[in-house]
Amino acid sequence: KDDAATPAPNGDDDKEPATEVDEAQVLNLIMSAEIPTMDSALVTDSVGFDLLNNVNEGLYRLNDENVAVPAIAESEPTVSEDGLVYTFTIRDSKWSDGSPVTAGDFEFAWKRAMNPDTASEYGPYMMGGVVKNATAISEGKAEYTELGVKAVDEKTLEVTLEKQVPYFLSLMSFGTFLPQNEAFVTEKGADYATNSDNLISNGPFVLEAWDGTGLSWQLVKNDQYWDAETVKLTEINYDVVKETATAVNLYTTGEKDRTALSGEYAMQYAADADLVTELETTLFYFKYNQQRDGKDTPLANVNIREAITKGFNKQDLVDVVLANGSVPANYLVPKAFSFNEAGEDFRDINGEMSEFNAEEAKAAWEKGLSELGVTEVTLEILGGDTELSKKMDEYFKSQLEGNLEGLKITLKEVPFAVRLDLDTAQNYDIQVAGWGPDFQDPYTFMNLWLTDGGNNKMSYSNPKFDELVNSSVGELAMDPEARWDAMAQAEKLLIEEDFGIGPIYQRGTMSLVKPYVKGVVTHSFGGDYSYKWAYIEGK
Amino acid sequence: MTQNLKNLPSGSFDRVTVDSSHAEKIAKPSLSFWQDAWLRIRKNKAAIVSMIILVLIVVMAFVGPYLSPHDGEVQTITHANLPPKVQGFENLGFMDGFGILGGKEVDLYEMKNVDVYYWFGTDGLGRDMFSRLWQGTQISLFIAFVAALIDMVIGVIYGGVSAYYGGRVDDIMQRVVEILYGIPNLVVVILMILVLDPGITAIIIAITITGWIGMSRIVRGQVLKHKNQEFVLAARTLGASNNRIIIKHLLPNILGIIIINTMFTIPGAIFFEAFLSFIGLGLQPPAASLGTLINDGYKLIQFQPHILLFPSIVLSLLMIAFNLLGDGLRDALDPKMKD
Amino acid sequence: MEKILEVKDLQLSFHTFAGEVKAIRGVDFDLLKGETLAIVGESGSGKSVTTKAIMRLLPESSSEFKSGEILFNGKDLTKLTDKQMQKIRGKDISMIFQDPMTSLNPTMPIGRQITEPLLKHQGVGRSEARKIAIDLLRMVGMPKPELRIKQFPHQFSGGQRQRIVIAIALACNPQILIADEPTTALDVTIQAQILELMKDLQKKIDTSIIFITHDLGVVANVADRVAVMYGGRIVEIGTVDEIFYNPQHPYTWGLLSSMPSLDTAEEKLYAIPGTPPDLLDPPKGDAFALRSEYALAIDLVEAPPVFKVSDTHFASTWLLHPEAPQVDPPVAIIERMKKFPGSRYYEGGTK
Amino acid sequence: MAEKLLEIRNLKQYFNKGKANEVRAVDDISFDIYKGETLGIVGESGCGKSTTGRSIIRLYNATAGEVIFDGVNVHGKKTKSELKIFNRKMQMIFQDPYASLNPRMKVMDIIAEGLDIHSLVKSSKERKERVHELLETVGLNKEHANRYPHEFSGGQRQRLGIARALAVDPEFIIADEPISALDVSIQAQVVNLLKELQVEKGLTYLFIAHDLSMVKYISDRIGVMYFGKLVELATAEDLYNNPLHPYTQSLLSAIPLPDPNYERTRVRKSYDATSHNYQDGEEISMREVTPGHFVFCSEREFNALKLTSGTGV
Amino acid sequence: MTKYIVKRVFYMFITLFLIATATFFLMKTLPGSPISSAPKLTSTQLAVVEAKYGLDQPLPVQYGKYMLNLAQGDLGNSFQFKGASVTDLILSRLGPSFLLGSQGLILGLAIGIILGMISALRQNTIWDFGSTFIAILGISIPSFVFATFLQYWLAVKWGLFPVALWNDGWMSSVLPSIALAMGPLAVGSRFIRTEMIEVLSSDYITLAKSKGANGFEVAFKHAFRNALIPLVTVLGPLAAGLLTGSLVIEQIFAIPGIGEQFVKAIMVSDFSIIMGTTLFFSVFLVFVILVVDILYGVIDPRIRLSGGES
Ligand SMILES: Nc1ncnc2c1ncn2[C@@H]1O[C@H](COP(=O)(O)OP(=O)(O)OP(=O)(O)O)[C@@H](O)[C@H]1O
Ligand SMILES: Nc1ncnc2c1ncn2[C@@H]1O[C@H](COP(=O)(O)OP(=O)(O)OP(=O)(O)O)[C@@H](O)[C@H]1O
Ligand SMILES: [Mg+2]
Ligand SMILES: [Mg+2]
Repeated sequence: KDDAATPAPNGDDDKEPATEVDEAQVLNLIMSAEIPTMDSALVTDSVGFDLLNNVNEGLYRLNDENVAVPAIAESEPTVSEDGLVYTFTIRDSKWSDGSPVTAGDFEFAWKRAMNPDTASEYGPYMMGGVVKNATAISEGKAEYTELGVKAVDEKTLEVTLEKQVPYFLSLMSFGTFLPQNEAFVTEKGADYATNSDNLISNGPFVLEAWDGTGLSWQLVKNDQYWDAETVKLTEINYDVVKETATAVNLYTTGEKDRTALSGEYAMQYAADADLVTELETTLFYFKYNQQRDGKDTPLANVNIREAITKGFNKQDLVDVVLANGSVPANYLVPKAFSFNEAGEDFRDINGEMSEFNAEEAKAAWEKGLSELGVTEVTLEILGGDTELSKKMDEYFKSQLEGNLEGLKITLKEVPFAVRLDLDTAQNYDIQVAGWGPDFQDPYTFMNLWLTDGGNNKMSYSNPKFDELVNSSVGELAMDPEARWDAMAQAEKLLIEEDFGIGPIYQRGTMSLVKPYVKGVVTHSFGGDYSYKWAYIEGK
Repeated sequence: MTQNLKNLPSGSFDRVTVDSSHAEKIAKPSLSFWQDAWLRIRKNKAAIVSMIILVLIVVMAFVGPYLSPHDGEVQTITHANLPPKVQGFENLGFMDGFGILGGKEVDLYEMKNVDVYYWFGTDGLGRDMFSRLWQGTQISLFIAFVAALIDMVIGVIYGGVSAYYGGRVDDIMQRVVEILYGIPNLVVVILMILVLDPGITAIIIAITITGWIGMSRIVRGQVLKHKNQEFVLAARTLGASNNRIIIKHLLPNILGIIIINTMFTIPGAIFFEAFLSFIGLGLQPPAASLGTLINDGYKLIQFQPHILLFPSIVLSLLMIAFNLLGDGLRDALDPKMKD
Repeated sequence: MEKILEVKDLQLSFHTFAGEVKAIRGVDFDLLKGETLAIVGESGSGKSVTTKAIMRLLPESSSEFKSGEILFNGKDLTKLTDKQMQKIRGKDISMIFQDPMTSLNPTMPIGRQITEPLLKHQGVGRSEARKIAIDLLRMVGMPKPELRIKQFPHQFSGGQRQRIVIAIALACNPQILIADEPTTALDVTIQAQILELMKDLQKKIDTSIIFITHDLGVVANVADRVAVMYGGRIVEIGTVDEIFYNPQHPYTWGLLSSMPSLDTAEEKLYAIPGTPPDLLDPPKGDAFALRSEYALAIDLVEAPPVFKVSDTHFASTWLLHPEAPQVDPPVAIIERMKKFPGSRYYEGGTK
Repeated sequence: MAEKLLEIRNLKQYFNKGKANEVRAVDDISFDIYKGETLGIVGESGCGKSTTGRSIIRLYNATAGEVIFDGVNVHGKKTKSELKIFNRKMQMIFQDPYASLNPRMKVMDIIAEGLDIHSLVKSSKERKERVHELLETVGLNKEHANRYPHEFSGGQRQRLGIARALAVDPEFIIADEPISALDVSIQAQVVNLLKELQVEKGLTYLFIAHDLSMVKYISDRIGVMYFGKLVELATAEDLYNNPLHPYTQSLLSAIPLPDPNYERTRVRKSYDATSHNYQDGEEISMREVTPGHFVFCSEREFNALKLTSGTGV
Repeated sequence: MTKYIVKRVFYMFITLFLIATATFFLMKTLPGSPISSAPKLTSTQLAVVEAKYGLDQPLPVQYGKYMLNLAQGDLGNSFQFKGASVTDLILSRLGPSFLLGSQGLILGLAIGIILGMISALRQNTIWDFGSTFIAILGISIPSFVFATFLQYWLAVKWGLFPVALWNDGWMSSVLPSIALAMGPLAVGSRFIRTEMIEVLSSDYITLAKSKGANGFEVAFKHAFRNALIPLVTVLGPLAAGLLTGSLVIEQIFAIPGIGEQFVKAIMVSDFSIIMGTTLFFSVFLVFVILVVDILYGVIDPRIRLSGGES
């Protein structure tokens, strides 16, 4: 049992005078939302994944260069001939309560995530089509115990795949594939992971002072962690702050070490030495719904889609409206996300497409209108109800209406859940949507647009596109180069020819980070940050 | 007590007959209740100033957007986030186009190469705040007036019927009110807005859904008070119908209080709308109201105070003016209003 | 007998938004030790204002003291500071108001309301004050005072409340008790009890009373002397017999004859026509002239001085001027005068 | 005496009937009112005088009993038009000169209200003339028609109230303490006016008051009420000179008169309701002790009274 | 009195029953379901989750269950917090809200009453205008604007108080309480002013003066308590308003309060929390109204005995 004295929840650490001599390795952070759950089978949100990444460790972990490297797995697994069976050897390591981490913990966790009673969302989603029988289980055709994972012995884990999955190892760092201690989980039952007392971890940190729903919690260094030596921070204090102004004020007064900026704040701090701009791998785009209430919408016309795609100034949008380090997106697969064996960015290979061009947009618009035989079109933009979405929507409205004569835009701004509802019902014209990757492969963006894909919901369908995308996980699965090429073609098809979606921007974040915060690693998927290597210096 | 009397002119002690009807004469000019109230109001400086301010704001709400050379809906994205600049103010130290950027005062107009004037600056999408402010005022006023009107109509009818018919009817109607009174109105409003399609109508419905209760209580109290007044009994002994009693006797007598109460519900509604904007349940953009403008602005209080300042001033002026006018009216119309 | 209070040429105005209300336009009278002086007069004639002026209870913001002196034991009350005045109020001069329903603080037990002046002026302790309060309540005829002292005003009937108010007023054995229509709001039977009580108590503590009322019956019952007010002035003052049986002012005549007497059956009552003067713009001359059938030409020009009728009887009407014509008062008054030895119509011996 | 205009039979008016706070404001009273007379009702505050008046004119629906006006029960089921006829024949004058006139209406409209309701005038010119006429009847003039009630003094207002009642040419007027809120000197104006009108128009009055001298002056007969019951009813003279019920005696003895000599000798009698010592089962009702003089008493008391008053006559 | 309370409690339950019913059905008509926020669920998986929350049953059954649970004080389970009990969720957030609310109320009323007294006692002087001005400002500036000001000036610029968060003990509650106090301050001062002026002109005050009471005694011993009475009548809604109104303040100061939670629940359509909080607010409001009614009797002895109907 870790005997590091549990710090009081109201720890006023930054007032301790000891800092002068031996710098306190304490980090104070802001979160934008509460932790809904710490159960790796149930987590769906970024806060949860972020924390899990720091308190737990899976077979693999993204290292400080964002490369998935063996972690609890002692080394690279052995892969069977046909590429379907992966055998991992488990390293000697302990849970924070002192019990060993075993192969059985993985088997238990993964199966638990597939158990319908757990009602996990990510389990079936992540494992479906990857781990053997996962799809069948989620369709109710097989028992969850039949999942293709097996602890051969304490130290050996054998995973059988459904088919060849080129990106399988990169999944192993993802939260859903984390181990869970069976004894502990069973003991806690329904209360498991609902607060920091009902949780044990095998990662760099232990979660403390979390009551399950509160706005503050703490990460404390896990002495039982196998690589505890590397971990320098002793404490990370979190508080949930939803108002940017408040967050910035907390940063200014030195109570917090990092804060995200938005809009006008970013502009104000543009020259600030503390400003850190990071490009995320989340992409935002227009979904053009081609069929609404069983009838074709004007967006079924490719020229109309083209006109809208090219009809607004993305540069101004990111510079003035968003002003948060985002960049205009003229593509589907984000920049700085996926790289081929040679380390080349997919983006650099496939280039930009369908850039803003008022002239072309106008031409396409007129063509589209005449094809439709109308002079005026009214379209609804469905967006989120956050401050920023609203502002963005206003911008779209003004831009599109200005550039495309005869277009009238109405705005509908609804909470996230409602938007998803409307999306599922395909009850919208244009939707401002976004997607963040679940694993480090372009496929995570491509498969969205397969005909009748679960996330398509806009009646986009192109057999050629389907064929290309499917081949990348089918016959070309083991041929990285050809795979890559197929996906590049598919992207071109979607963006440049079909204008199936209209890319808007790739999200960036601007934050103020105290200069004494060092070694924080930002990830492009899964958890946002790793603090394993972080430390304080020069405070 | 001297009995020393000076000489008085002769005839002083002739008896005179005074026309006794002379003594019935009323010397004061005839003033109706409303004229009298007006005279009182006129003495109340705060109320008069408030009235003038209100008239000005209402007028500006309609003509304001046309005074500015810029359209409030047009986004000139290159002109975003400009501070106020007014012709002739260049050297006055305020409203001169200088704003804070990165902690320093700089002429943002110069920096962005803007050679037009935005009197109240621009917002984050480069829209003219002056026009937007008055458009917003217009919408806020509209919401408030309509909501107050609906509150008034429902409240007066409900309270009036309840009190006038009394007995069982009153019992039941008051039980209903008692039950409704236990509902936290803020929550109801939020639920209503969630359920309805967001927008002006939703806001108005939400504000009025419990808003009328206050008015109905007041009206009920007043009707109860008046309906057994002797002048109403007199009308009844003369055979006046219920309609006649309500229209000729009750309504005119409670009108004052209805007006006063409305004077307080209007600012309440304006304020509530602002509050709804804060929790993200306000108007759908690009429509603006004082509430949405303030909500946009308050976060930027440190850097772009103008976005918050002007709508806040207008809102506060409206609130203050309505309240002071309400107070003035209360003093003038009903010095002893208790309930 | 010694004069305990002298009011000399009191003039007082109110400033209202309609203009200046000249409520008191020169009031003179004095009060003797142990006597009851009744002030009668129409509503608005200035009775209450006069007494409130003595107590200095008029709103400072809207009332203006114009001139005059109010000598209490030779001290001019108008010159005292607020502090000094507070020492006199409730101790030397105290007051009872018309409406017993509203004159008691609804949220304070009556015991505390009674002991308040005691604690303030007599310097007695709480328990001592409580004892006195119980005695006072017993004195004003409240049954079970020990229990009732803890109760609140709303638990008492109107008559009982007026008794409590009287107990408060008498707590410090004041030299002057001002009673402003203390029985108007009460029923006749209760009124009779209260009047008897006041007379009893007066004898016991030998206080002087200024008693304001509309009701001439009550005046006849309680008063030693009577002052008749009209339009902000005292138009006639005299002993109760002088006023009732030998009235000189036409207004007093009107007042007396507008009440039917129980034994005569006049066909028509004598009614004073018209309405009281508007003190915002008081008429020139005699304020009553416009309503008087005895008006003289000079009445409309100049206000009459005060004429002495007897040592105790003064009236302010030109009719008393030696040059004025002899007029016959209304029949009912003549009937009254017949009973009064000093009057013109005295028939002698009836008494 | 003349014919009965109004018969009140066992009238009861309870408020909040059946509840804890039930008030028996009028508890089973019966009396007649003759054409052309003035019947006075006296009693202390809260004894039910106003309620009696208001029940008679149907401002309240009587709990029980009948009010027969010209042979028709006022409280029976009535159509609107039948009710309107009553409303014309019966009118009321109220106590509070301030509360009884609608402050938001001009005198013209206040007085003409009855004319409008009963469509008694054809043109606005006629309406105006009629109002002017009524104003003159009550001693005011036509300039007053365009003013608002608050500009009038109490006496004037009370006369406006009378004019309003007169507008519909009633036969019977209930005057509920019409003078008690007025100054002594003004009271006479109103009383004189009422008397004059009675003669001129042959009106019948129910005159409610709580002091006796004015009632005696104006009334032919007087009823004394005590706690919702009528305890004595007699001609005015009779009641004063020979009060029989102990309550009446106490009431009379309590009233101060504007006559110092009388006051010096007046002795007050007090009344104690328990002094009757009524036994269970004793029937207490109005009994005619001398002709026209009714007293609310038991058989036992009746006999005793008869004896004393018999010798007295 | 007991009878009266029993009667009130009975109405209380009707009110709550109706509110529960209304919110339940309102929630069911809301677009968007809390589960659909998990876009990655397959339909079978969805069915499992729906079953877990009982959403697969017909509406009347769901309603019946909900009401039954409610009767046992169980407000259901949160969607957002993966099945956490709403009752617990609300209880865990109650502390800060309650502290802020009561501090705000007490502070606001105390200052408001003082301002109101000053206004009334110094009517039409500069003091009066000053107090009135402050009171009207209190209702004229939206609380979120005021709170932002406070945070920026008192915390960031002058460093007198913590900027935000709930971890500096009592100091953390100062600024939010001040921000919350503005409403009660304004209401309190206006009520007291009007009422004081009215009371000061009443007969019993004149009588008190005629007893020789000085200005202070008149104002505080006699007038004050009477002037408080009408203020008590609005105390209920005022207190409830603070609790609900605190959502703005809680969000700005990042305080783990019930209002903050409510806003979040709205954003993510967590019906259970929305319903539970609504109901909780109602219970609170109804309860406060009842308490205030009883309090009313304490302050006003006239109500105490006769008990009941206002
Ligand atoms: N506070 C005041 N402000 C203005 N005018 C006042 C005030 N108090 C009294 N008055 C006026 O002073 C005059 C005398 O009033 P006062 O109260 O003395 O009459 P009163 O003789 O006591 O009458 P009542 O018999 O009705 O009590 C009246 O015209 C009245 O309107
Ligand atoms: N509408 C009512 N509801 C309940 N009780 C009433 C109502 N009207 C009168 N009462 C009660 O009935 C009783 C008789 O009242 P009423 O007004 O008839 O008395 P009154 O003799 O006219 O008294 P006053 O001399 O004061 O006018 C009183 O106790 C009164 O409180
Ligand atoms: Mg007076
Ligand atoms: Mg009455």
